Amino acid sequence: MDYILSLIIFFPLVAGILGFLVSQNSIRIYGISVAFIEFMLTIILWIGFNGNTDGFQFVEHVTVISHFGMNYHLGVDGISLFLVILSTFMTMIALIGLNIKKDVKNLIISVLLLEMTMVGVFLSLDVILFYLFWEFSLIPMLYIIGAWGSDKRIYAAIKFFLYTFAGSILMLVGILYMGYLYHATAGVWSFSIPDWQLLILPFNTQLWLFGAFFLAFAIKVPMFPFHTWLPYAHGQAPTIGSVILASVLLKMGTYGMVRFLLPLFPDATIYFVIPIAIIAVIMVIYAAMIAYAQEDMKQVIAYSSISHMGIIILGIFAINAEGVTGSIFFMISHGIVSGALFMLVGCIYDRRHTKKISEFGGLAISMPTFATIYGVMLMASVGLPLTIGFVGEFLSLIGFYKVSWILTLLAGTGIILGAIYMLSLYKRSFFGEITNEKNRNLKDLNGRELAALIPLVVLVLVLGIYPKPLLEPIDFSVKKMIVLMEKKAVTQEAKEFIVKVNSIEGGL
Amino acid sequence: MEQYLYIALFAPLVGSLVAALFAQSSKNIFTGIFTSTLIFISFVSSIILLYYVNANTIVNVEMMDWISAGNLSISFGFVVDQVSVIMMVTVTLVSTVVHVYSIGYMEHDESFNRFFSYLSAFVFSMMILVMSDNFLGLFIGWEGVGLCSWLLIGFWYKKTSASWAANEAFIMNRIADLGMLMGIFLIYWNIGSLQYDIVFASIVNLDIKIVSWIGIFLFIGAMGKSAQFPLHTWLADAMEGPTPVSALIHAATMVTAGVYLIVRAGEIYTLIPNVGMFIASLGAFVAVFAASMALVNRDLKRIIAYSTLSQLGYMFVAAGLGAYWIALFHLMTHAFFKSLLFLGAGNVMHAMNNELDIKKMGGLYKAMRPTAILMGIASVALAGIYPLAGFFSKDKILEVAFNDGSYILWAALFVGAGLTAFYSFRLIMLVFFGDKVHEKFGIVPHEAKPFVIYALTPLALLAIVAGFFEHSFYEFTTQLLADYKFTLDHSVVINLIFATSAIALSGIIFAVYKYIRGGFSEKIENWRIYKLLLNQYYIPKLYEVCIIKPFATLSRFAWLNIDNKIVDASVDMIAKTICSSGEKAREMQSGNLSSMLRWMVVGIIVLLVLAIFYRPMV
Amino acid sequence: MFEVIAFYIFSILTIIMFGIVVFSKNSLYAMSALAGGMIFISGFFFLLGAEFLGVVQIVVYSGAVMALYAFGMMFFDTTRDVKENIHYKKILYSLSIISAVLIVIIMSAPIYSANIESLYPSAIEGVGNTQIIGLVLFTKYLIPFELAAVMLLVSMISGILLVSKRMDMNLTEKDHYEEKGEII
Amino acid sequence: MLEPISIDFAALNITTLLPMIITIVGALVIICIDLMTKELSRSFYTVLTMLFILLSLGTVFGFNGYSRGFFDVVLVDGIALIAQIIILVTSFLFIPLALGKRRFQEFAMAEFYALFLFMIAGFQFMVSSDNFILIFIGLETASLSLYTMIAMHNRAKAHEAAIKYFAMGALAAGFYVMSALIFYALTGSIEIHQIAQTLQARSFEPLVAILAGTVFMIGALGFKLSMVPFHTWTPDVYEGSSSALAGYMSIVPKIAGFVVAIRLFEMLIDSGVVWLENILYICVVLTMTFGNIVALVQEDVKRMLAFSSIAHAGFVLSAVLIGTTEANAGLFLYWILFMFANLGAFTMLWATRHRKNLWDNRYQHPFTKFSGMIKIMPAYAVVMGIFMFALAGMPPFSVFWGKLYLMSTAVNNGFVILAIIMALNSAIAIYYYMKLVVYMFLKEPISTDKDAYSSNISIALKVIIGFSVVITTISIVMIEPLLEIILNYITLSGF
Amino acid sequence: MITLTHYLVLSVILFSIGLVGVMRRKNLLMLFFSTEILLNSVNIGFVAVSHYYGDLSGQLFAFFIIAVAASEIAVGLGLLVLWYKKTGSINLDSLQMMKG
Repeated sequence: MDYILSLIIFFPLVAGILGFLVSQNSIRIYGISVAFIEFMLTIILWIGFNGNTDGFQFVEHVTVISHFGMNYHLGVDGISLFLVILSTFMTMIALIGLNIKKDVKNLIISVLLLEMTMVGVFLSLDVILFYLFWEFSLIPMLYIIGAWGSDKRIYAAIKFFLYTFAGSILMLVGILYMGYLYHATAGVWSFSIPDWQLLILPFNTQLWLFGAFFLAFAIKVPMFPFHTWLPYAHGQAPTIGSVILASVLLKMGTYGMVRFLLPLFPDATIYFVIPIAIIAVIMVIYAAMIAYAQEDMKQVIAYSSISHMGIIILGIFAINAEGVTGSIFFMISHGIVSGALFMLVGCIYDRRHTKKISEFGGLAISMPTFATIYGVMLMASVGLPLTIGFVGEFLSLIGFYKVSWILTLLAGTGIILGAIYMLSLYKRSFFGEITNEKNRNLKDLNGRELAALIPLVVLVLVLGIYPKPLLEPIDFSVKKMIVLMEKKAVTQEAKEFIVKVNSIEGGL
Repeated sequence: MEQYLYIALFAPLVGSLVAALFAQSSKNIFTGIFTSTLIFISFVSSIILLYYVNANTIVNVEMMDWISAGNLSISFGFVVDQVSVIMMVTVTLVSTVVHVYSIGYMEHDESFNRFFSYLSAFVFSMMILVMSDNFLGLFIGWEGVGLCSWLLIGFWYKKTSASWAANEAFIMNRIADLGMLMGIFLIYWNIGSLQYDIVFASIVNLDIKIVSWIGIFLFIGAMGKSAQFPLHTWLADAMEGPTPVSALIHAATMVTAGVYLIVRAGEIYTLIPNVGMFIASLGAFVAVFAASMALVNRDLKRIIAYSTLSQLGYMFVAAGLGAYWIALFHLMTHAFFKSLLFLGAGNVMHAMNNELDIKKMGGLYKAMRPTAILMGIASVALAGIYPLAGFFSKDKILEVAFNDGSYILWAALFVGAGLTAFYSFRLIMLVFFGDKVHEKFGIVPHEAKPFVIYALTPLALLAIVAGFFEHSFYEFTTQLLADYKFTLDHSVVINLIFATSAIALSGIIFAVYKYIRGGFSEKIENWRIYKLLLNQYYIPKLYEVCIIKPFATLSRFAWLNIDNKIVDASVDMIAKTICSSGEKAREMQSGNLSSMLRWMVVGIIVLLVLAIFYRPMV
Repeated sequence: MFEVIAFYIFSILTIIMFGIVVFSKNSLYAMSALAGGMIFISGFFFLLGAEFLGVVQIVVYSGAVMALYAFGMMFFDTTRDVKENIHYKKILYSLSIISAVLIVIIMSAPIYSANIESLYPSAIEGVGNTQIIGLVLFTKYLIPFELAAVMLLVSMISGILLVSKRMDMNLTEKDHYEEKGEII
Repeated sequence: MLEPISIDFAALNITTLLPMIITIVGALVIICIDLMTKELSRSFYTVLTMLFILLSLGTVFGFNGYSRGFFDVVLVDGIALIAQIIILVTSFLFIPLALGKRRFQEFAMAEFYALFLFMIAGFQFMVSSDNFILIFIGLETASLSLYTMIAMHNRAKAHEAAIKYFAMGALAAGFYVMSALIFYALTGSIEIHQIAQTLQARSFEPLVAILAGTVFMIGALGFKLSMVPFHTWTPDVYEGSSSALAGYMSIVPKIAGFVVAIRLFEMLIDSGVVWLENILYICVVLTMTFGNIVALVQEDVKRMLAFSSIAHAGFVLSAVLIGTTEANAGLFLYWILFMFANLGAFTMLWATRHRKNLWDNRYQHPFTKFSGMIKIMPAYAVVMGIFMFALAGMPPFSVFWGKLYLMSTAVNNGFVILAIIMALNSAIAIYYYMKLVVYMFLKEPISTDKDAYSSNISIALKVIIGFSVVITTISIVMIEPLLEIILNYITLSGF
Repeated sequence: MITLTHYLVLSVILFSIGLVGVMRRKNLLMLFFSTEILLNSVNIGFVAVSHYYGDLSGQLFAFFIIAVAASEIAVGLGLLVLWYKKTGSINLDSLQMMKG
């Protein structure tokens, strides 16, 4: 168990490279098997994980560049554990649901590489290593979108790549500056997150560093007004690309916020809570409205992702255990739900080669199972209690309520607007008579698609009813982090803020 | 005892899931019977629990943890106390009837199995709603019934209007749910728990301002579910669903959830009489407002729906004024006679081949005598004529209003009572008596199957006798709920009763008198007031013009103009600027050696100029 | 006094000569003027007591370089004047004037410093300039000297190679040779 | 009378000359062999050249530290050693490109190899001296060889490139000597360390003259380093010369230029010439940005790489500006890592060299040529993709680490804004590198003729490509030892 | 009295003339003449400085510059011959194949 994290990171890489040897007709099953083994490895990790231990577990530490303080440093805690599992799980599901014949070998190898980078991002404790995986994740995604997407795929792929790259490159400067500050304070070079967490920075420095890191994460999330790459990427990407993009890649941004912004720059974070929350609220409402106006099924879900990410950000910037835990849980639930929705759209796209809502109507007649699963996911997406979507949304909002009730109220309109666009989408494509004869004889979901979707449906319900196994470890780590933040905060206001938002009583 | 609780709670779920297994297969009578049986089992368990609770043992169980994060810890906890058990009994009783009725009603529908699955799921959600021991559990049920209502209104999803109505209902409810969530947040951050008992125990310590806000937010939640103005439009549209659904959800149970919430949170509302007064005023307003729309409507089900709306207004008056047990009592009696009315209407619809325009009916009494009698009973009960159930409960509400000194409210309710009587009998008269207009359309009415009629008899019975349990009901519920003190003289009460009965009777008589002679002339249809009422005060239109359309326009604008032309274009513009500056800079690369050499000299000269004139500050 | 007069005369002459080189349309004039200018420059060298350099200047420039240029001109058939379309004359002349002014301004700064200690004294009693240069050249600057020899070798090789017949046959552009993979 | 001079032979420290002597001797040997027999194959000359380079490299490794030789004209200090190592290693790796499958005229001539070795010697002298004369002669030796070698490619474009390079080089030589003159007039010395002392002694007066000298030196070195606006030759010369030579030119002349720049400019900056610091700052930013934005709009891969090499040079020049030991280490580290990526990229272009411009009248390697390469030659596409991402500074490939180190140096020394500008420039840069990747991976192929793409590939090229791929990919493990060595050398020489 | 400054000014004037030539000349051969002027002008400066400081380095530098100038001519002419044989022109404007 000592090296399980390395194993988890590098297994897909090795399997991907070896995948070149596997012949085209067997590669799909190969990919699924690898993803399954990888998923099992993360499950083993979960089993071995001790939910009540401080700090990081399964830590590995090897010095790589000593002059520079760069280490191969891995570890996992409650915050990252489930994101790792989500990554491997969704990769597996996406591969099961894969329905592309063209150059499928390259595709599967890219997906496996992508899996490595995703897992790597969540498991890295060394910031340089984190950055390495963070940037590298762009390359396979570029290829996936650009090579297997629809008409404007190249534009979309380049936009995705450049936008996120441009954002993160500034983070690199921030990372380096942070490393410099650590060196100046501690006298040794270190880029390790646990080390950095102990570093107390003056307020002004925090502000600048916060900005550098925040921009990268904001673009990745993507926050308004940096979101415009996402609709293109989703709209053009193949199903598997959208699934992974929505379910995991976007979470890298919010994960970064939890992992870096909060514990490293507590004062700056608190200083920026309200402005960021305002942006998040704009994002929630604005994206929901745009989602309503869309004509393409996939774009609706893409914009709904933006809207939901707004609530996740709100939860994170609540700086209390409820909000942060909720937002992490919401990351997972959104990963599952939006992944499933994209897959569902993929199913219909495979049949009709269009995603235009106006082309559909009455699908519930010809494809009842499809409609049912879609309905379940839709309800999870609008946050119906007892589905996975509710828990995170509820906790995020309840957390932020303590910070500002009015913003929470405004963000809460997201649940109304969410219902509006989702239901109208559902109505327009599934209800009514069959208006387009092409939809008359569509086949309902086949075995492969069901195999991919049923586990998601089960998870949506099971985790909606019993989220405790996830919430508990997350909550434990989050609480530790908030204690740390309070200890580290240099300004009195920040300290008071943290105490205030974490205590019951008072406040409208 | 816990097992009864679990049986009562989960029997409908089991039924629903089993029916769901057959959802895509063709009609199977088994699902109907099976689910009905399970609901009946649930009903029996509820009765047993009622017995236990009557013996003063409140059942409270914690099933398992649900959400815990930070200080928040919520579990699936259920409580069976005086209030919830009443609700349970009412819900399961009506549900049982509706289930059995539906076996007949839906027999020709291809999605028979699916229907029962949804219907039982609804019962399950409703049970969670009433049995939960914390606000979030209530919220689960709250949203659950919303979902089932969405499914059931839109049950005939091929009809665009049905799915539109379903969405409208869901979205309107969501608006209210947000208010409720805000209330829940507020409770949590002030008390630290959402458990009823803890909340009610510590609510008194809170600042009255905060309590008021909690009350307001929770009431916003209730407004949506109970379709109070201005969130009322969905209820009439919800009549697109199958009639048993209207009977169960949109008359007897779900719409009363709002009243239940106010009653349940009575301990909060007693602290804030101002908010209570507001609730009562709104209720009184809706009572008249909805009744007035019912006066002219020609749609059989919509009339009943407006009537429901109006009756909900009555309940809110009671609840708002602190007479919780009365509100609950009216809720219960209303459930009986209103679902009876709806189910009767369902029979009529079937007989009329799903025709809903009452002007096209008439003279059905002969063909469908049992139904006519049942609906007659229900209408009399609704009108509040002694000795039927409606009399007791509705009269009490008027009494409360008078007692409270809110004479305006009383007057409104008084008028409402008259209107209620009138439209009820307008409906009866137009449907069952008068000319057989339907013959013009070639419709041959037929009575429903006997077992359907038999299924309705328990409701009819209860609609007649329920009122006599008033005292025991009072005794029972006030063990938990705050008592309401009447300060009126006995004589005043008697006078009030007479006045109310008089207006109800005169309403009935007027309707009978008028419609037996062929009704009003066509001219009134040109009256402005008639049009206003027929168009529901133009409120749906107003929503359409002021909210739905602008929202759609704004959304498109945001997408096409803001998102594409500003946000996205500005990003692209950065890229384009860089590229075009690249093209510009490229001109420097003319490839001509002379100009290349000149560039070098230019470089030197610029640097020399800088060398002479530029002295940086050190 | 002689020095002053000589300096100014040489200066003016050199400037005129080089001016002709730069501005003359006829390349023959330009070349002759260049040769003249070179010789006047050697005059400065003599004036400054660097006799060796003066001689080298005359030998190398007027002898070698000019001969090369003359051959070149014959080869290029420069009786046909190259049409010189000079673009952006304004820019050109303003650049020229600015550069001249700037450099002159800078150079009129008090660059000379009396405190400079000479490392390799140029005047030793009774020793000629050539001898001293020889001394320094073959001790201190032996390596640059040898490298200069290499450089000259390089330029010789280059010169020979570039004008040799081998460069006339363009192997790279002729498919024929490539396909056969043969090298001539 | 002139005293007879007695010279202690040991004091000459003749070993300092050994590496250069070997290369020069090698060149002479090749010429002699060529005189004797004409029948020899290019492979013989190539390998022989490689051997001489190896020998020279071996002697370079013999030094460790600061030594002067030959009346202090030759200075073998740490940076000279690293620079020599880089020059020799790069030469060693680039000369086998002569062994492509297709035959090119220049490689058939023994003179090419001789000139190649002479050029190496020239650069070696240039980096291992602080005497303006020796630097100048070294520079000219190398440049003249280079001009000839470019022209030997013997196509119209090659000739054009050589003439352009030559003419501009002559102007740059003028700038160089002018600068030397000014410094000489100011200090009476042409050795950098003495210039430094004398300038200190006269407390940098008159500053304007010193600055003028610096300006001309910026012009001269800027030409070598292709600093804006002295860069205009770069794309044309790269395009005109063979890919092999173009790749070589993007590495070696520049490292030699950097060494001189370090010697002179850092001396001045350290002495508190803030002017130069600011001017260099501007130049660095300008060069980076210009290179990047123009590379953005290129249609030809080689020209794109040329502009990108301008940008890279600008990036690295920031190390001279920062001027700390760390920064200099960063400079060399970056250049070594850049060398491998660049070697790979240009070798790939070289491998696709076709006798005619098949895809475009104007360009040999237009982007469209690489369309859909992943479908025709997947391995080729992946490898080229790796090189592109490496050059773009994508982790975990080689140049990223150099970039990281340099940016971190900038941050550590208070040049945060510079670091941000560098970061933004990387963001621009990624676009044009990615453009090639986009063409290779995302577009449909325009021709499925494999041979058209592998016309020049041979074992030698494959080995070189494989080698650079491995180094580029696993560079993360090389950083530690490399830095160790570089820092060791640099601290020895006191920069 | 002629001072060092006189010589230096003369030197830079000649240098400027050289620059003008470099920028102006379209005949490649004449362009090479101009580069000779550049080097020669600097030579005057070197010798003058050498004279006034009594230091030999300047003279040696001038000596090497002459050597460099000579070898540059050889290579330059070689290139020019090559070009001329190819295109029949020594006009600088004929070098326009590559740009952009």
